[in-house]
Amino acid sequence: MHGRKAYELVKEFASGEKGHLKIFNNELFERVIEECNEHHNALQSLIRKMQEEGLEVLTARTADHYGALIHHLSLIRNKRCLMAYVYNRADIIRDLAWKVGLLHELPREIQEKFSDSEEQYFKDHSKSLKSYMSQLSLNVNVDMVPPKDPYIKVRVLEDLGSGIILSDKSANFARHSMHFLKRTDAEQYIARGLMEELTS
Amino acid sequence: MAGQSDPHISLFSAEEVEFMAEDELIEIVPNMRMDPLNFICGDFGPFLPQIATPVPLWLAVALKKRGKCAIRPPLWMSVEKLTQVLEGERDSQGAFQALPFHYVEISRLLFDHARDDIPDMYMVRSLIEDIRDVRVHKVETSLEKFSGTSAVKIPNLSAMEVNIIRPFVGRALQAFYKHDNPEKIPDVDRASSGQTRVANNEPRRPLRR
Amino acid sequence: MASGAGEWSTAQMDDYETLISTTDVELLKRAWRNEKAAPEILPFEEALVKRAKEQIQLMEETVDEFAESGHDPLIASLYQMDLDRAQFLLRSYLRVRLQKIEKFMFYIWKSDAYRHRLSTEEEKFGERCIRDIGKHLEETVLSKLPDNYQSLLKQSIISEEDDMVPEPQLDTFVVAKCQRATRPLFLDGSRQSAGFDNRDDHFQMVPGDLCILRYRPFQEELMSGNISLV
Amino acid sequence: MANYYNIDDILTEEEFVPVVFHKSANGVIIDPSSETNSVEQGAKVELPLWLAQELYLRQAVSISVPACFNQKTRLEIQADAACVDLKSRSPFFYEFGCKIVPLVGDKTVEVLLLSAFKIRYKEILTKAYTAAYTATSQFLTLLTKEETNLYEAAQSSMAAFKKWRMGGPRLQRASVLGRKRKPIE
Repeated sequence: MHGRKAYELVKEFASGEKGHLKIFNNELFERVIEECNEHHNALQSLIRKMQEEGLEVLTARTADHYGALIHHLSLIRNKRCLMAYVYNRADIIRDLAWKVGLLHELPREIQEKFSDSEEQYFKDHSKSLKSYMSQLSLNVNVDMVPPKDPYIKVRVLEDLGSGIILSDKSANFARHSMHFLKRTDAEQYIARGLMEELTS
Repeated sequence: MAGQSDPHISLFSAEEVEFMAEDELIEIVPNMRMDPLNFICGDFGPFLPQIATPVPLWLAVALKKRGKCAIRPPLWMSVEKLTQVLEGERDSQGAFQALPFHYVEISRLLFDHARDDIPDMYMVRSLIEDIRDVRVHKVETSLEKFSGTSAVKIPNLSAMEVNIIRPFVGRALQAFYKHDNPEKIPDVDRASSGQTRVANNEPRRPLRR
Repeated sequence: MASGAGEWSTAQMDDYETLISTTDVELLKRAWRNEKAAPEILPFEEALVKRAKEQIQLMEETVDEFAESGHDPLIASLYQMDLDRAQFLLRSYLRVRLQKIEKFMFYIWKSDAYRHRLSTEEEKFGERCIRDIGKHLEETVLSKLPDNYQSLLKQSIISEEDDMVPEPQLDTFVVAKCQRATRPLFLDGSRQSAGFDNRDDHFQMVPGDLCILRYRPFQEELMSGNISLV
Repeated sequence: MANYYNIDDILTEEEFVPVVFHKSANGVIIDPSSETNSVEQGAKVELPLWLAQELYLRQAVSISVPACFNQKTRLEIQADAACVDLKSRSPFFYEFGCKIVPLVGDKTVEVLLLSAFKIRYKEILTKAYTAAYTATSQFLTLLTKEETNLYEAAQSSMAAFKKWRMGGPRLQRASVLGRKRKPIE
């Protein structure tokens, strides 16, 4: 049936865990693109046939017209599925900027799910966000949770060394070391799983 | 029903509801002397030993944590008062008893940080849990009464209760609304006019932009 | 439902709310709540945001002075907390708006009325969002489709309008508190409103009322400040 | 189309409906009983909704009520709505129903949807708050997508509330990064 491959593509996206990306299904994607072109070829040959028969293409309601119509509708359906696949993945990609932050590159295990264009999209979108924040001189990508005390106690989960300089201190952030940090400084490290918050 | 607005954006977390509650005023009795505080959110103090003064809840908790004051529990937070509320709640299917809009959050913050200031804390805590359970259940199970409506009054429901029921009730009411107000029959005329045409390589009509 | 004690009657609570809502933090909090709960983007609170930023900056200077002068650390940390709370509200308010722009950029761009709701910076951000996603979709999908099907906004060249634009769901149900009495509203539909204790053919809210509402018919009441979302 | 990018809407429109062609169409293979690559006038075919509804709007086909809203389903819903396996009828039973009603002009489908939902939402609520997961898993397999969303909405907001009430760290590792964590010795 027409549109079945496109449906499978969307279905595959829907079956994934919410907010998580699967690897971009290039093979199926290209197959649907191919189908679009096949529909277009079929559509055009039907139209040519009508023209050769001297019919007014815009108004004639012949079997060829309805055949062409079905190919047109199928092409539009395929386009919708392709677009929705990419668009909804882009939603997740933008969300990564909010959830994981713009501090460093994304972790490998996420990046390898991207298509090339998606990788570029994440970079472009991050730049757009950064540009907004610099115009405002305000980082809106911290303070995701309402504040309590200005300082929180954290434990370092992965060796971060002493290369990191936070807004009001620098220290050796060796694995397992514990620190009192400004909440907004620690936030993105915690979101990335590099530190954890300790509660008393 | 499909195509709900994005839940990430349009929902409040419990922490955010608590944040709003932390601006509610509560009386503290300081045990130290401190000049007035001129905050962005308002002016508070001066603080004098043994002289009660109202402050936002977050400030009360911060001072209490540092051993600088006692917190006066609000009047509604007593076993007697809450027992009455619970009874009233169980007796009436049609209405909710009055409690402060942020009673759930206020009570949790005080249980966590000012237990020595609350008489009969364990009893108070369990009453509050029961009241909340009864009320949440009452709203959610009576939804079909509101089938197809655009507006339902929920007098006296509290902020945290609203937040708990919101995702479910919002979706369910939207479903009811949709089933009671079905889409109109698609316009057959629309289809028989220009729409029937097929995209082809005919000269294009100039596109309106 | 009178409770007897009366100390937290809704009317009194409302008086109290109007009393404290004079601070900008309180106004910002209301703007944040409204923005977070509304399905569409609301007009940018330009003057309020400007004032809030100024107050935050002043407070930052004060807190820095405290730190440098070795002021009582208790007082310094209390001021810091007040500052943190205001900053959270401001950031969260701006953030929710950016997320809505990300989600409804095409829709916002189609309508002048919506575009006018954005700040200058938001408008630039929205423009870049459209450019970024446009480029990505073009590269991945559109450029590979037959000529007549390459539009980002129209399914094909015969579409008479932009039929690919996602719109905010205005029939979402929201929870609202009444600030000022609303005019009686005649809602569409056979049964318009219901309550646990009242049943009326028209719907009116008085200060302190708490309601679950379908957003669309109450848009104007929200814009005029008669109700606020919680 | 406000729903253009909506995944569930796209999936709903893939549900099949029985149609009768009032026109013939050339150059398409959508009628498995036909030996040529065309559909004859009068042909009875099952088409996905996205195609059927557009052809209906152009008066090329008529649509009849799909099997999942048939008499058997109606009787089962009348008998015990909460126990009917709607998911196997269609994971988008309600949405599909709403889209079908104007195309087949059958108001009884509407009544069916509403009466099923009125009973089932209560059951979903009870299960979401009270029952243990093991007792619920059987029930969950009967639910449509939107019903599952409702169940999850109720459950996750209650879970979030309970987590808040327990206290603990407020800042956490982003869930998109997956669950694995380096062990801490």
